[in-house]
Amino acid sequence: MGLTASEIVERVRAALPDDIIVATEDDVAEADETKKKAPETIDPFVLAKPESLRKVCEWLCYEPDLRFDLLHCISNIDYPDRNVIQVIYHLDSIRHKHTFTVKVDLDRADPKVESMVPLWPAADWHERESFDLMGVIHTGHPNLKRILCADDWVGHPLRKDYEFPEEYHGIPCGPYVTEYANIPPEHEVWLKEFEAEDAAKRGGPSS
Amino acid sequence: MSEQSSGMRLQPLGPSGDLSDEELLKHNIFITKADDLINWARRSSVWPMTFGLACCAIEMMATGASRTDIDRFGSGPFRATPRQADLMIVAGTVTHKMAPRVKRLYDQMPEPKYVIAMGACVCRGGPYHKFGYHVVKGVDLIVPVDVYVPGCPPRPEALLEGVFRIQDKIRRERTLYYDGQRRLTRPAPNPRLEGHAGNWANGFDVEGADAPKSAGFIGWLREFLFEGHGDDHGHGHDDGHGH
Amino acid sequence: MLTGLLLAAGSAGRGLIDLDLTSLPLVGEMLAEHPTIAWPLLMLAIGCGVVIGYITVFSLLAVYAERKISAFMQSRLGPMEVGPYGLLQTAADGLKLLAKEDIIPRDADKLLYIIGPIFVFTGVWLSFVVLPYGPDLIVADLNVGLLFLAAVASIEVVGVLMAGWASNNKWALFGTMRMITQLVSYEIPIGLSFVAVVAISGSLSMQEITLDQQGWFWNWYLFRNPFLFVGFFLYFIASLAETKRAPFDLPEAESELVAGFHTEYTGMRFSLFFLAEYAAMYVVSATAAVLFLGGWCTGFAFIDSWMMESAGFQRVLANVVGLTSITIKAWFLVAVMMWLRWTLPRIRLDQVMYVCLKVLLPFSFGVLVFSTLWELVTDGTLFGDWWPLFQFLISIGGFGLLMMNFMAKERPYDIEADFRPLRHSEVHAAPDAGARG
Amino acid sequence: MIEAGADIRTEEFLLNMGPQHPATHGVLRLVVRTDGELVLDCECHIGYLHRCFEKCAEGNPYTSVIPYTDRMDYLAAMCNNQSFSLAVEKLAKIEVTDRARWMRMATVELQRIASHLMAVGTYGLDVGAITAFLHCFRERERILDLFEEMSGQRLNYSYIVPGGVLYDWPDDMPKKIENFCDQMEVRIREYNDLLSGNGIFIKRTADIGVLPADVAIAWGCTGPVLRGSGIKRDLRKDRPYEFYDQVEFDVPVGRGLHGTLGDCWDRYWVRVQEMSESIKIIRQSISKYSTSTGKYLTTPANKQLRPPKGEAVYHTTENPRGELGYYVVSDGEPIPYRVKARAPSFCNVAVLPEISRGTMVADLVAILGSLDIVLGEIDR
Repeated sequence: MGLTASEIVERVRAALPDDIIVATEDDVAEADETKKKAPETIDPFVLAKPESLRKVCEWLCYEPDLRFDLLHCISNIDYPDRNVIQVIYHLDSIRHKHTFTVKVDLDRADPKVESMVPLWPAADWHERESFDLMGVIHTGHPNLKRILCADDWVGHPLRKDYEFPEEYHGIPCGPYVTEYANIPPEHEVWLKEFEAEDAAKRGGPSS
Repeated sequence: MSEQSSGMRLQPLGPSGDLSDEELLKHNIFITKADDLINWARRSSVWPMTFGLACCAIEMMATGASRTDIDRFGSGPFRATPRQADLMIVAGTVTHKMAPRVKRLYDQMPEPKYVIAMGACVCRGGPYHKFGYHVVKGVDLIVPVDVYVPGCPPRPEALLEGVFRIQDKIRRERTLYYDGQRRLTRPAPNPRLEGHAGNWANGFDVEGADAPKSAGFIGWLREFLFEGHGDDHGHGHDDGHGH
Repeated sequence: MLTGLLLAAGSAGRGLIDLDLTSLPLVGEMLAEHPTIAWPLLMLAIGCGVVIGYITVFSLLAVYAERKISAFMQSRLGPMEVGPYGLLQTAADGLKLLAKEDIIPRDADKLLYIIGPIFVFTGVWLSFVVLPYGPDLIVADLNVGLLFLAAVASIEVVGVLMAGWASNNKWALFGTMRMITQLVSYEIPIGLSFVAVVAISGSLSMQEITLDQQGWFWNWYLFRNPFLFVGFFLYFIASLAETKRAPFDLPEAESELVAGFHTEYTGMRFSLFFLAEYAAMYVVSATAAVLFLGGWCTGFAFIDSWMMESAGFQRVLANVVGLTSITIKAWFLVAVMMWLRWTLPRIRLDQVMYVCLKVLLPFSFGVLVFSTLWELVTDGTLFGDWWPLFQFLISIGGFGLLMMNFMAKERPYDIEADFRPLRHSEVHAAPDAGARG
Repeated sequence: MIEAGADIRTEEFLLNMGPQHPATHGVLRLVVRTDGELVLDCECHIGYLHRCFEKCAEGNPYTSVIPYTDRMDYLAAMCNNQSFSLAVEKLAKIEVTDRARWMRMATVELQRIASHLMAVGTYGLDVGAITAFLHCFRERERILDLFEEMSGQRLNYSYIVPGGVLYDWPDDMPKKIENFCDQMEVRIREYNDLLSGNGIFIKRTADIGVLPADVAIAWGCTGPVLRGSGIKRDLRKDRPYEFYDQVEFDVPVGRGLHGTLGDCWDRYWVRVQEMSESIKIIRQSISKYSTSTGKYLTTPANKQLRPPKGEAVYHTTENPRGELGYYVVSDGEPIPYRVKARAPSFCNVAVLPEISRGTMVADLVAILGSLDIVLGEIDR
């Protein structure tokens, strides 16, 4: 096993003190009150400044004894109460077998962050998904368009204030299609007719 | 519906028609037998289309595999092209992105065609009914469904039963015989779609579907048998086709 | 019934049974007025009818057999419910296809779209004309029979080209491209195999080629010399490609091209392709039987001589025996084709061409040259009358040695020794009985 | 790689493969630019099965998210259950008994075999060997029988829940699993005879779709796809969860036996070997299970879990298709605040355009089959 996450946090704090906002519990106490949230004790992480995310990631990617060569996942969380969209980069190192998390808080009204595609090609689809479902704009992405939803889909579904569509291209959708279709009477007649015929064929009333 | 398709409509061969009772009897004895033969052939070889969308597709494959061998009932050849398929087993969740393709594939199939809605998602949205913004809540909003097979996913036996129900449906069909009632048993139009207008899902054009313009041999035979017996009679509210 | 029809056709053609057709007014008049034209025309009509019936019945049976064989290989049952043991399954399929809607795509080239399948079917259908089924059972014993066979096989290519192009479908176009590449290329090794046989028989007539192989089975061209023995396998492989059977089923590779060149075809038009495919299987198998396996000869000298000498009713019986003989041989080869189809993966287009141009072609040339040389050197009677038997043994022995060498070398890898992670002792007698079922 | 002749003027051809195509394993759509049979470029279009897993997970209690995880990778539902359960257990600090852990391990490895059987079988189907597919399915049905006995379901089990497993095993279950293992070992040899050792199969797969290790890592490939490129990475070894550190098994990697390292055959062969390894793990788990004690479930099945506020957990497990990660964020409510799934196939299929350029259309199908994708988890 490589380094533990706490050790990596220390390394990052030492190397890039100006580029990270909050990393540990102590930092949280000092951090800006608006961005404060309960500390996460299970997975240590660093919270990078949006403008220096690329720098942090590059450092993590190329530092010889860290060498995070595998971008595992890009997650994102919508915090409407804090007016923040958080983008989370889960990094992994195949070489050193350790794992780490980098977070970045973006403004909810204009969530823009630099694309990580030049560092990890794997970021391509993850960032498209992040744009599609959460509306995060990854600047510099070569092909930032919807990936999961249909191309003319409206809205970013994973935002907490997403409104379900009423209708999409003439198909009623959403959870409110609750009136069950009235089965036409002739359909029932047909059904009964058929059951009688079937029963007669099998020699007795159907059980 | 349209003016062109009305020419294919058949006059009911009843007392109101042009034929006398004896002629009618003569016609219909032959026609009924021919219908039975055609129906036997159709229900004995219901070729499904490989239309696996999600989890249910695995159970659809299992239905074709060794244990529940669907080939026993003549439905073995899963055709990849809609042109050669009789039955569309919509197996898996239909999403809004997929919906136009489902509709198109259905349109590409030749008559007579049948649809099995396999699985809860296809029937009604299934587990994604409440929060699935991208999920079509039932494939019957897109294509007319003949048989619904519930389950998540349904067991292969359940799908087999669905195919049997399709066969039962075919057994009751009347291709050549016409008594003023229904001929092909198409599903009724879906009331859930009322009030929703769209560019490709606004109701079903099943009006001309049971008497297609070029119905091959059968179309020719029907034309031959009922040549000159009046025009459209398929608009009646009792045949279960139109709105 | 089928046998009877064939018999009637063949015998009538030979003038064995004196059909009194003059009682039919129209035909009688025609025969009386134009005897030289009308009789052959009538015979042709009967022959065509019989051939169509034969193709249809054969195809229905072959499809049924294919579905059953595949089912058994896959531990399934196959068609069971339509008719006893599913025997009526393919009849139902055919009738259903007949009753389906006939779609011609809007953007298709209508004329070509319609005549494509007809061309394909015609190509195969014409091949039946020159196939001999018995001493007298042949629709037309052309003296260029083999050439005719090779020629009409090419009609199929044209039909497929029409069908695939006219469909205006990209998959169909892909299938057509593959089909044409494959068919045109594989005609060369097939033609060379024909020539190798013709060089020995000295005749292009199918009937004469058959008659040349009378007597014991070591007189068959398969065992005529060791090179023709190889030639048979070359022909068989090439014929697999010619009929687009696995592993050469690229034109209709379902997992790659949705349904290949007949993607857009529905109903009866599709079933014409279907019929043609199975009929082509029979044609190439029967041709292989004629060229290498003695055709309608039984392989037993006394039966063959009786067949040739018999007359009257016995002659009819002899024709039945001949028909049975060639049918068994052809069906055996068809069954092998099905067996291969459900065992082997499909090869790629460049590999198809590789097999044709770099393997089959040089080998076919080799077969042609060396079997001719062998024939010149030995002159057919090196050790007197028993020479054919010696040749038979040489062929079998040579092939056996070759196969042993091949098996020793070409074993892909030793799963047990090298790569299998489990030790041998762990695979002790496992209760395997329950796994079936 | 084959190059088109420069002197022949050809026209490019845009081929739309899917979303309904027999080779795309579901509803993947590939827009392929071809020159004759050569693939010049291809582009993946996904989302035709976007079933809004993450939105559904935000609306359901923790235990009710389990059924949605089933439907993500529907060929390996047990593994998905396990992965999510482990994440929630870590989040809510739930203890699981040894016995339940051994049960989980055995079921998950059975599921891995079932999933690989499907992968191997459909791969045979892709290259045209139909019989192998049905033989694989026959064995898969036997595993499904075992699962049905455990959980009552055939495909989407929802069997592994936070706190253990949902139902206890019947008494004869260990014996049945042992029997299955005995048979499976023989069957693997049968598949090797039928498919792995088949000359045509090797010709179709060896040297095709070569995925170099650095490309695989850069594109985030994991699981058999990464191991097929020769990298010995398996989370069961590298970051052991459950009791994987207490069992003995090997991590098979591609060795380029029939061609270049990282070709389709290597990926296929890794899966075949992993089946054998899984049998080893199952045997050990079963023997440990028989001697272990404890309840099969520590929390009541319908209990509403309330993990502490503000905690987030990213837990990864080794799925049959690669590394499945769940990022679960709690805000102290009984329903998760956010669940993000890192689907292995999602990353694996992204590499397809990279490795399919310059191959033929038939190879494209073979490459896609060797990546073994499940659209349920790609689109979620």
